[in-house]
Amino acid sequence: MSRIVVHGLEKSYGDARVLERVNVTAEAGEFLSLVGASGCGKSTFLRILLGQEQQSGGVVVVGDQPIVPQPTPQRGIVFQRYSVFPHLTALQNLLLVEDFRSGGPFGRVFGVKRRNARQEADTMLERVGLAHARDLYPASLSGGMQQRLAIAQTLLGRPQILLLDEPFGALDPGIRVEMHELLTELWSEHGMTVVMVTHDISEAFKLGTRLLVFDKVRHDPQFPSAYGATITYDLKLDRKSRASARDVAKVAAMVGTTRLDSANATAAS
Amino acid sequence: MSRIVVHGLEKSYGDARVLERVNVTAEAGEFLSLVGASGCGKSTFLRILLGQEQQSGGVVVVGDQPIVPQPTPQRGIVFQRYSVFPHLTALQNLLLVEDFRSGGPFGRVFGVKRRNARQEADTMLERVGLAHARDLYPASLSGGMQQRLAIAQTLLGRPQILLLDEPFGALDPGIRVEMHELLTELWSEHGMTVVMVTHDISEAFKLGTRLLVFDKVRHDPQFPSAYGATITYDLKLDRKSRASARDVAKVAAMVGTTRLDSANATAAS
Amino acid sequence: AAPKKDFKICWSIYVGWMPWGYLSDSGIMKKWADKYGINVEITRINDYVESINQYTAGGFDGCSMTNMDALSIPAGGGVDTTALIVGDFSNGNDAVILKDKAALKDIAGQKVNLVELSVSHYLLARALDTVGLVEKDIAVVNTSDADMVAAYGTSDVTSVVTWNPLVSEIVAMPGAHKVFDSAQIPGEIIDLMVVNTETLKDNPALGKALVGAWYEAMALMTSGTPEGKAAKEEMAKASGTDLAGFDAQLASTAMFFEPVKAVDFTNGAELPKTMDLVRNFLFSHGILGTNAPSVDVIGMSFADGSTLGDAKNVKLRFDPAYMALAAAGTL
Amino acid sequence: MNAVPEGGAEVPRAPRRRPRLRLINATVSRGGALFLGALPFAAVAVAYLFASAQRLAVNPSDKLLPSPAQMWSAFLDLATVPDKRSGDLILWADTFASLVRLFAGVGVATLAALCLGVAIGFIPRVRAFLLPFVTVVCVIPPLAMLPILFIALGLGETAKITLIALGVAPVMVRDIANRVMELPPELVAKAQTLGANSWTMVLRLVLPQVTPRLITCVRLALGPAWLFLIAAEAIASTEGLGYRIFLVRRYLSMDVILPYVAWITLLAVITDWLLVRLSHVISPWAHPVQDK
Amino acid sequence: MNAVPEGGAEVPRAPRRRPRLRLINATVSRGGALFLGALPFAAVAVAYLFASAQRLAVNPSDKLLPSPAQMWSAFLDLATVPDKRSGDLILWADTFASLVRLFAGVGVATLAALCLGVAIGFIPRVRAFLLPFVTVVCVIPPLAMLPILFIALGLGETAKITLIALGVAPVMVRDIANRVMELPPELVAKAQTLGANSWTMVLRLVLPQVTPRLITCVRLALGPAWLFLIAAEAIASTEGLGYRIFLVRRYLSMDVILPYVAWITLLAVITDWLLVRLSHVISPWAHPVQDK
Ligand SMILES: Nc1ncnc2c1ncn2[C@@H]1O[C@H](COP(=O)(O)OP(=O)(O)OP(=O)(O)O)[C@@H](O)[C@H]1O
Ligand SMILES: Nc1ncnc2c1ncn2[C@@H]1O[C@H](COP(=O)(O)OP(=O)(O)OP(=O)(O)O)[C@@H](O)[C@H]1O
Ligand SMILES: [Mg+2]
Ligand SMILES: [Mg+2]
Repeated sequence: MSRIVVHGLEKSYGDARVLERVNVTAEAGEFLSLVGASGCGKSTFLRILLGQEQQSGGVVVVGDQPIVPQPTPQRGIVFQRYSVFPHLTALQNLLLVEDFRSGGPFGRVFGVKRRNARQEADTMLERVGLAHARDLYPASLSGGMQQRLAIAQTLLGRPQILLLDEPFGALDPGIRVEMHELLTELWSEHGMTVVMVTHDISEAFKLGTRLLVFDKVRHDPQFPSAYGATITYDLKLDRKSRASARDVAKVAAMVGTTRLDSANATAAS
Repeated sequence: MSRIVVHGLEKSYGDARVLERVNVTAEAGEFLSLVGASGCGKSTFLRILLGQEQQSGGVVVVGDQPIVPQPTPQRGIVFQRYSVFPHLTALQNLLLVEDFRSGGPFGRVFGVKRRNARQEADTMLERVGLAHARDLYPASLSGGMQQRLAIAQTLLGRPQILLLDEPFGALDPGIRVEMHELLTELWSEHGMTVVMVTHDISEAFKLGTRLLVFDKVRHDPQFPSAYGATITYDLKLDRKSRASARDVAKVAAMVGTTRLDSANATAAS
Repeated sequence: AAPKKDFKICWSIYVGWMPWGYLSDSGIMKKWADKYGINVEITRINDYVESINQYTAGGFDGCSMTNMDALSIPAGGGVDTTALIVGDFSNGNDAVILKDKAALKDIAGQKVNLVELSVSHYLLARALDTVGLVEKDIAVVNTSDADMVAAYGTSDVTSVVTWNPLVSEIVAMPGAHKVFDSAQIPGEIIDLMVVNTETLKDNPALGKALVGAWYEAMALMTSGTPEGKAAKEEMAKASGTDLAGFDAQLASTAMFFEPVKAVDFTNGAELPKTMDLVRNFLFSHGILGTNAPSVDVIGMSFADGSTLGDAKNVKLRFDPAYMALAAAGTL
Repeated sequence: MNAVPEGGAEVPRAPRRRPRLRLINATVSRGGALFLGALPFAAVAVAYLFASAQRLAVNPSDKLLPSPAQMWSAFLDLATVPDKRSGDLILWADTFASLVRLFAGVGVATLAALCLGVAIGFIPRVRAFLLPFVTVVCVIPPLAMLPILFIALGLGETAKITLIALGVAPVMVRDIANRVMELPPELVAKAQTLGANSWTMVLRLVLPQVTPRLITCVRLALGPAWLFLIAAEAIASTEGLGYRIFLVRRYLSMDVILPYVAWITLLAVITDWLLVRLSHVISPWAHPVQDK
Repeated sequence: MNAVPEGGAEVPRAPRRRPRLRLINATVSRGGALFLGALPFAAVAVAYLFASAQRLAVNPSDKLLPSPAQMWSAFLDLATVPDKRSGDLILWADTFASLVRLFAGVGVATLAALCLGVAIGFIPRVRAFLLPFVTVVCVIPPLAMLPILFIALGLGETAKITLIALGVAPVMVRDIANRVMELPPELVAKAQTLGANSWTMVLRLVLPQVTPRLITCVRLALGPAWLFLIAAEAIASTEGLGYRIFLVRRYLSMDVILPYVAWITLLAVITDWLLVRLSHVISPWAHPVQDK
C-alpha cells in the first residue's frame, strides 16, 4: 500500500555515528528482512521509519510524503523489548486498538461497535494462543506471552507499513511457526509493506521478499564509533521456493564476521 | 560444583497452577537445556531455583541445603528481560561484581584489587564485544548489547550454578557463536552447573549435556490453568558429537504440538 | 462614597470587644440596624492584625482596634478613620512580667519577649521610661501572642510583655512577677471601634445604629440581671474561658459602660497628650512609614477641633458626637 | 533417551527450621508486623505518661502535659455536651466544618494537579508555557500572601479553600507532571501507531497510568493540607478543628489541644487508609499481589 | 543478488515547510520556550500594575498594592542602609539568618529521608516497625505541637530547625520509601547473586538509584520548608526573612512584604536551579540527552 524511499540517511548520537549513507527503496507490499550485527543500528533504523526518532541527515519518504517525525496509524510497530500497556489486561489491550482508531470524545467505542471489537479481539487472542490469559495483566504474563500480545495488538491495528523488531525472538519453535503463518496470512490479505529485523537468518529467508544486511564498510580501530553502518547486501528472495542452505550460510557468515564489535575487539587485543 | 535436587515441585499463582510434580536431579557440572512452550513455566522454574520466588510445594535442594528463598552468590542469573544496572556504565556494571564480592564497608575495592578488577572487566568487555561501549550507560546500548553486558556481568560473578533464561535470543548468529564459545570455555574451566532456557532447539542440543522438555500432561479445556506443566522428556546428550537432525526435529515437534495454548485455542474454536 | 444600606464591621477576640459578638448573636444589632433602615453584618476575625488589614484594605466599614494601631495602620495607610466608640482603656490588662525577679529595674540586659510594634512594645517603652532605661538596654525578641504562654514555660524566656488573657495565664505560673502594667499609665492604651470617616459622613445611620446597640449591651452587662449574667457568660465562652475568668479580665479593663464617661474621656485634655506619646513612639520605630519625613506626617483631630500633626492630612479623628447622642438618650 | 521424569531415588527432607535470611529478604508475619508497628506508638505513650506524671507531681495544675483522664473528660465534654449557645455538639460541628473545607481544598488541588500536571507533562507547548510559572509559584510561601488572598477573596469559605488548594496544588502539579514525563516513550509511540490522538492518549494511557501516583500524591498532600486548614481557620472562622485549637491555645489548654490533635490524626489516618484501598480498587495492576 | 546499495534513481526532495505535528509531538524552540514561559509572569505583572495604579489613584497612601517605585525604594533601604539599632544591613542579615535555618532544617530532613526512607523501603522489618508511625506522624500538624516542642527544645535555633525538619521530613521519608519499594526486583535479585549484602546493596544500588528522586524531593520540599521557616521565625526571633514579614505585617507594609516575598522566591528559584544542575552532575544516567 505504501512505498518507502530512504535516501542518504544518516543518524548520529553525539559523536557516535550509527547509520550513514543508507539508501533503499521498498515498493508497496514488499517484505523486507533486515539482519545485521548486534548494535549496528537496525532498531535505530526502525525507530526513524516509525517517526519516533529523527534522522540526522538524508530524506525518508513514506507513501508520497516526506516522513513526519511522529508515529501515525499508517505505521505499526512491535518493539524489540516487548511493550504492551501494563494497566490493561490482555483483552483490554486489544480492545484499545478499536477504541483508539475510532477516537471519539471518550476514547472508547460502545454498543455494536464494541461487541464487534470484542469478537475481533477474542479471535485474535485465540490466534496467538492467549485465549486463556485474556483477563490477566501483562505483569502476570510470561515473556513470550507478552510478546505475542504485542504482536496481536499491532496486527489488529492493520497498519499499511509494519515494523517488526525481532518479533519472534522469545517464542518457542511451535508458536513461532504459527505466528509466521498468521503474519503471512495478514500480509497477503492486506498487502502491507513489512520491515522486519531478525537474528534468525532462515526466518529472514522464509518470510522476506527481500533481505537487507546492515554492516559497516569503513572502520577506524582507534575510534570505532566514527563510522556508521549501511546496507551492504541487498538480495531479492523468492518466497515460494525454499532458500538454499548455501545462501543462508553465506548471509550468516556475513553477519558473523564483519561485525564491528568483534573486529574492534580483535583490533584492540 | 553443586548438585540440584528438585522433588515434587509445585507452583501456583492464586488459582492458576503453573508447575506440578516436577522432579529432577542435576549432578554437579551438568549443563541442563530447558525447552518448552511459551508460558509453560520455565522462567518460573528458574526464579524458584534462584530463590527469588518460593515454591508452593515440594522440596528444592541446592548443594546440600534445602533452598533458602533468597538469591545468593552461589547462583548467578541472566534474566529473560535483560537487566543491568541503569545507573552504571558498561564498565562500571562489570566492576560492580568485584565490589559486591569483596563487600567491605564502602561496597567497593581500592588499589591493586581495583586495578585487577578493572583489567578483568576490560578483558570481559572485549570478549563480549563491548570494548567500544565501555563508557556508555545501558540506555544508550542496543538490546543485544545490553544482553551481552548482562551475560558478562553474571559470568564475572563465577557462580557455582548458572541460571540462563533465553540468554542468546537477542543476538545475531555471529556473536551468538562467540558467546557459546565463551560460555563453554568458562563452563569447562569452572565446572559450574548450568540451567539454560532456550527456544533454539539446536542451541539446546549444542550446549547441553542434558535436555529437559517442560509441558503439560493433563489438560482441562474448560479451565486451562487448572493443571501445571512438568518435565515430560529428559534426554542425555553427548556434547562431543553433533545432534542428529532427527532428534532436533523430534524435540521441536514436541514443543510445537503439545503446547497448551494452541491446544486450548483448538479446543475452544 | 454614596449612601448605602449594607455595612460590614469586624472585630477580634479581646475582653473589651467581646460585646460585639454578643450584639450580633443576640439580635440587638439587628434591632438597631432595622431601626435606622440599614443592615449591619458583624464578622469576627480571629487574627487581630488581619482584621485591621482587612479594614484598611477596604473590606470592612468599621473595625475594633487600639488607638495606636488605628494611627499606624489605617491612618498611616491613608484611610481617613473616625473613632466612633471609645470602649475602654487598658487598666492592667497589659503587663510586663519578669521571671524570678521582682523589680522592673532588673529587666536591664535581659531578652524581652513580646509582640514587636504592638501595644506591648509601647507599654515596655513607657515602662523603661519610668526607671530611666532605654530600649538599647534590653533586647527585644518578637514572639507571637499565640505562643506566648508556652514560650514563658521555657527556660530561655526570662521576661515577657503581653496582654490578657495571656497575662493571667502567665502570672499563675511559678516565679512570675508582674512588675509593671497598664494601670500605671491609665488611659494610654485605648480600645476603639473605628469606622471609615467618609462612610460615616455619608451614612450617619451607621454611627447611630452601632452606638445605640453598643450601649444597650453595656447597660445589659451592668444590669446585674440574670440576662446580664447570661450575656457575660456567652462572651466568656466565646473568648474560650468561663465567667470567672472573664470577670477577672474585665476587672483590669476600664470599660466605659456609660456613654457619658466615654464622652468625657474623649473630650479630656489627656487624650492629645497620649496620642502625642503614641505617635512619637511609632515614628521612632519607623512605623509611620520607612520614609516618613517627620512625626507630623499624619494629622489627628480631637473633640474640640484641635489637631496634632499635619492639619492638611488629618486621617484619625476622635469624635464623641455619636456617643454624645447616646448619652443624651436621643438615639 | 528416556521420557520418564527423573528423580525420586533419594527424597530430600524439608527444612526443619526457618533459615536465616538477609535483612532485606526477611519478611514479617502479620502478627509480627502488628507488634512491631505498635512499638513506636507504645514508646511515645509511655514517654508521655511518664513526663506527664512527673510534671503533675511537681505542679498539680500544670497545663502542658495533662493526664489522660483530664484529656478524656475534656474530650467527652466536647463530643457529647451540646454547646449552650448554638446547641451543637462542638466536636462534631468542628469536624464537619473542617472536613468540608479540607476535602474541598484538596479536591480542587487534585483536579488542578490532574489537569495541569497532565498538560504540563504531556504537551511540550503547555510545559514551556506553564512549568516555569508553576515552579516559581511553588516556592512562594502562601502564608506571606495571606493578606492579599483574603482581600481578594473575602473571609468566607472561598478564601480558606483557596488557601488549602494553593498550598498543596503546586507540589502535586509538579509531581504529576514529572510522572507523566517519565512515561515510557515506547508506550506513547505505540499508542500513536494505533491511531490515538493527544486527547485519547490522555484518556486511555496517561490518566490510568498516573492514577496510582495521583492517589499517592493526595496521600502525601493531606499532611500539609491539614496545616493550611489550621492556619486558615486560625485567621477567620467561627468553627472548625483548627479554630478550636487556635482559640484555646492562648490558655495553653493542652487538655483540649492534645485530644484534638489525636482526633485530627485519627481522621487523617482513616483517610489515608481509604485512599490506599481506593488505589487498589481503581488500579489493581499497580498493586501486584505479593506472594512471598 | 546485488551487493550495491539501492536507491538514488529518484532522489526525494526534503520537506518544504514544517509539518503539522500532534500536540504532544510539537516541540518548542529555545526562543519560543523563553517567550511562552515569560507570558504568565508578564500577565501577573501587568495585572498587578493595573490594580496598584487603580488603588493608588483613589488613595495615594494606600498600603496594600504599592507601586514598583515604592517597593524598590523600600527594598533598597533594607539592602543598603544600615539599621539604626543594630548597624546591620537588614536584608542581608535576614537572608543569612534564614538561609542558615532553612538549609540546616532541610539538611536534617534530607538526611532523615535518606536513612529512614531507604531503611523503610528496603528492609521489611524496619518497614513493619516504622512505616505506620511515620504515616501517622506525617499527618500530625506540627504547628499544633509547638508548645511541646518549645518545652523540649527551648526557643532557640534548635527549635526552629527542628520545626522545619519535622515539617518536611515525613513526606520525604514516605516518598523515598515508596521509590525504594518500586525498585525493579530483578535488580535486587541480581545484586544478591553477585554477592551483595544488604549494606552494599544500599550503597551501590539503592542510593544511586534514589538520588535523582531525593533531589526532586528536596526541590519539592523547599516550598513547604520556606513556609515552616516563616512560621518558625514568627514564633520567637530577632532576625530573618520570615520575622521581617511578620513584623511589618503589623502595619500592612506591603512595600516591604512584597519585595521580601519576591526575594524569597528568587532565592528559592536559584536553589531549585542549582539542585537540577546537581542532579545532572551526580546522576547523568537519569537525564538522557533529548535529541529531538
Ligand atoms: N505473578 C504472576 N501472577 C500470575 N501468573 C503468573 C505470574 N507470573 C507468571 N505467571 C503465569 O505463569 C505462567 C508461566 O510463566 P513463565 O514466565 O514461567 O513462562 P515461560 O515458560 O518462561 O514462558 P516464555 O517462554 O514465554 O518466557 C504463565 O502462564 C503466566 O501467565
Ligand atoms: N540514545 C542513544 N544514545 C547514544 N547511543 C545510542 C543511543 N541509542 C542507541 N545508541 C547506539 O546506537 C547503536 C545502534 O543501536 P541499535 O539499538 O539501533 O542497534 P541494533 O542494531 O538494534 O542492535 P541489536 O541487534 O542488539 O538490537 C548502538 O551502538 C548504540 O550504542
Ligand atoms: Mg535492536
Ligand atoms: Mg520465560
